[in-house]
Amino acid sequence: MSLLEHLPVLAIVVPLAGAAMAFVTGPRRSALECAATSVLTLVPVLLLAARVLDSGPQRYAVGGWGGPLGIVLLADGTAALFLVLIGIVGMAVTVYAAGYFPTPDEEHPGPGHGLFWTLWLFMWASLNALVLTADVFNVYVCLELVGLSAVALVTLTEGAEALRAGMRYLFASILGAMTYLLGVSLLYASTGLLDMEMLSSALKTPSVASSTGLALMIAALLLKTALVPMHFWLPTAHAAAPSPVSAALSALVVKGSFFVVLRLMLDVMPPGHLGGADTLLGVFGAAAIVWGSVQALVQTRLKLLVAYSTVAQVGYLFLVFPLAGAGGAVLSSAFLGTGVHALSHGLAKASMFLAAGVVLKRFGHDRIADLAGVARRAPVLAATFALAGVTMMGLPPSGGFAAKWLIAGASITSGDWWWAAVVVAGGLLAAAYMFRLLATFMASPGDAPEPAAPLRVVRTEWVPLALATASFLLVFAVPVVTQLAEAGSVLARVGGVAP
Amino acid sequence: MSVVLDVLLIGTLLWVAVGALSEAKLFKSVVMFIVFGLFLAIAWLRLNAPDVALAEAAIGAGVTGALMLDAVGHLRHRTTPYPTHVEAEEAMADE
Amino acid sequence: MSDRRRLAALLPAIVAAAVLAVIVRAVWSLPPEAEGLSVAVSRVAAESGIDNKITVVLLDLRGYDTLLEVAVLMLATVAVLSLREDRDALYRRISERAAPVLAALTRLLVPLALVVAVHLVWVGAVRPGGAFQAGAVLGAAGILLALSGYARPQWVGRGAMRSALAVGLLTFLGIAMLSIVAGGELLEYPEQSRKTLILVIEVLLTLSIGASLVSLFLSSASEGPKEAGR
Amino acid sequence: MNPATLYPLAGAFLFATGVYGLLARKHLLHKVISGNFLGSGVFLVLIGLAGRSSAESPDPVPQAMVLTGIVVTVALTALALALIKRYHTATGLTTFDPVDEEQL
Repeated sequence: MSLLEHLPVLAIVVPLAGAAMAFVTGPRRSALECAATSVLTLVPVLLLAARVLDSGPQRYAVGGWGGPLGIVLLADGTAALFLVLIGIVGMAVTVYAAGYFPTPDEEHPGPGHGLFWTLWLFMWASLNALVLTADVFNVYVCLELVGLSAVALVTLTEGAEALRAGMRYLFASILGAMTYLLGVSLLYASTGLLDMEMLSSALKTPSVASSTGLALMIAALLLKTALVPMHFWLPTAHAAAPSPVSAALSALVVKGSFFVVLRLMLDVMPPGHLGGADTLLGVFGAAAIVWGSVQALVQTRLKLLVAYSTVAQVGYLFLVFPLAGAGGAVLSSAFLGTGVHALSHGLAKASMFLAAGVVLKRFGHDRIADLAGVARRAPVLAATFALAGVTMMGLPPSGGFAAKWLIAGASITSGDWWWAAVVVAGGLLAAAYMFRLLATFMASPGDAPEPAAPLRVVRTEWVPLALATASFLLVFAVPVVTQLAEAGSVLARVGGVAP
Repeated sequence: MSVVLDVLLIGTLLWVAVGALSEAKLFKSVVMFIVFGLFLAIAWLRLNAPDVALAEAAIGAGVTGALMLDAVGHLRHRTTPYPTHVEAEEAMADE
Repeated sequence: MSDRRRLAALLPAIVAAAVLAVIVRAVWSLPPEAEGLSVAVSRVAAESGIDNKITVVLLDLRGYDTLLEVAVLMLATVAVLSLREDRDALYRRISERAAPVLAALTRLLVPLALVVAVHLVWVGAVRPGGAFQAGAVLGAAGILLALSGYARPQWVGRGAMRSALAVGLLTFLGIAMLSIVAGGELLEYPEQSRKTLILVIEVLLTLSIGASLVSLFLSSASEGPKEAGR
Repeated sequence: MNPATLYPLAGAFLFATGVYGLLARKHLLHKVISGNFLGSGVFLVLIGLAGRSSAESPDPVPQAMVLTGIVVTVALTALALALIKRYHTATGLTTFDPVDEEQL
């Protein structure tokens, strides 16, 4: 067996071993260890994506068993897309964090006694594991790993506010994980299966218990994805976390649980299995777009604005479900749009949170009203927000534009034009909150006292700029994303993307 | 006969659970929680799951109980004077 | 205001009742008999020579779950450690001296727990028992030792303590990778040595689960009144 | 009445109790206990329903899942309690909202 066939497990085992090693080597060397592990994790991820592009979905039976008794890892196009997103943002977070946290020494080992690097590698490993698994119980274990690492990373920020946000996050996470497991137990009781691919054929004859189980699992995942109205825990947690963590939470963690919803709704369940659930998800998504944007518009602190923008942008991801029922070209266009949106929002949102971290370090606060004149003092920062803003608004040539074009197009083709209206309204609202922010940045500082020197310069402030540029130019990557998506199970089923 | 036993066991289990949550005194709550764990271990035996019963008694009641008792001890030991809610909010603003 | 408070008090009850109704309906709808995977697992268990089917599921069929679960334990310990207020306190002993009753109880229970743990691993292949349960018993015994002041975690050097916490996960990962080197898939055991390998893993896993539970408790336990600590 | 449905129904009730406690009880320790009840409720449903097997011993897969679940739950509980203690040291509070603190 060639090593290439083990790529799925390497993408999980490497960061997991790296996390344990970063803990053993101790705070002073763990940053270096984490950087090395990040590179070593990225290699199997990129190779795996290339392999999926080349020869289609990869299956890996852990322990050599396969379903129904064993656990299968499945790397199809969708999984590869999310793995690449996690890889790119993950690498960016590692590099940025090295410049963001002060260089550790014996007295000051860094946040959480220098344990950031260990926790962060645990999170990366568990996100990869979550995306790759094709076993509904294994998803539960992965969700717990992601939740535990996320809460621990949020509370690395000193102070009561972060502790409170972390506890809210933890309780929401426990409720979500247990509801998910309850769903799994009903599903297992009714079908005797845990393997997703086998479930998908068994569910062609649904029962009350199997449908209830799936509904509970999806409801739990919505809580974890922070879809309105279950978003209450997200803004404070994402805003209170240290900025590199906020970036990972908003760009990746929320997408991880969404990925499982996507798997369950489109791959595991036959179309229309849950009655009106797909429409309901679309309605929640639309509500999220409007409510999140309006909240972002009235925030007075930068990180809260960015966090509410995540609440809004998560909404777009859910518009695929009401459109999926139409099948054919509508489904493939909506699905591709969702993939592009996940990627472009991931890059842009990570860049905004990382840039917000630079703001905090440089000016000592993130009160929007007091940030007039940032464009003159820190042009790199302003450029980052401007480029990321283009993606949020959905203007060409950004990834946000491509995503919204595809989703709105699917909506109009299907005849359910109101979803397109929501997309357009969301873009306008995003323009409103981004212009409000950028206008403040451009304004003349007035009589605000000019700080003599920045509080602290973040050496890696080019990282958010690079991410924002990537999201700005993402439209040119759409052909590759299309190819990847076609290697995914859904599009393979409906016969590829229509021209 | 065995059904009567099951009903009694389940009744006790649920009664202790509700009791643990409605009890205002923390120490009593935690003790009821530990008792709950022990009854749950008996339930696992009734359900032909001795492996789970062992783990429940050692981890569910034992380790978790010890952790909770420790937390009760910590919360009793007030590190700061009892805050009014105005003071508490000020403390949070300072953080 | 009072209306809002009343609604806020009512909402949890409504949600809980709805959840209850949904589950009861689903449970009620299930057929009275179902095999699940028990027959298939029995077949594998018979082939492998390990009679305790739960051990077969945990360590062989779904060993990957168990690997991730060891990661959960280590992650939780690291998370709890990151929350400690002062770094030195990580290595401070829990209590100055044990209450006499607790000490006597410890002297009685800990040797008993050790015997039970060894017994559980030993019989785990044929009867109830195995790494999880033995590890749990071992962990409970360790906590008792710590509570009564017998275990003095402060003698553990920082590097040694870190290694002890990570060794469970690293060993498991190592064994998993060995199976790849040997030409199988991750966690695939060669047919002729399956039973031996599973027993070896059980012993290691028992120690690592026990150690993780103890360290989880030690790192989480209150530092006690500051003035008594030093 | 068949114990195969009796225990899952008890599990359902326990889960609902946990949901209620998590949402309605204000003290953070009560919320942690509620979270544990959620877990125990699910475990009762899992193993209770596995008892429907006609073979002499019940389906081992749910039992293995529950063993995993018990260990995960204790890990979560330890983190929750560590957070609560740290929060209490920082603020003197044992609830999210200082207003509730005065009513306890």
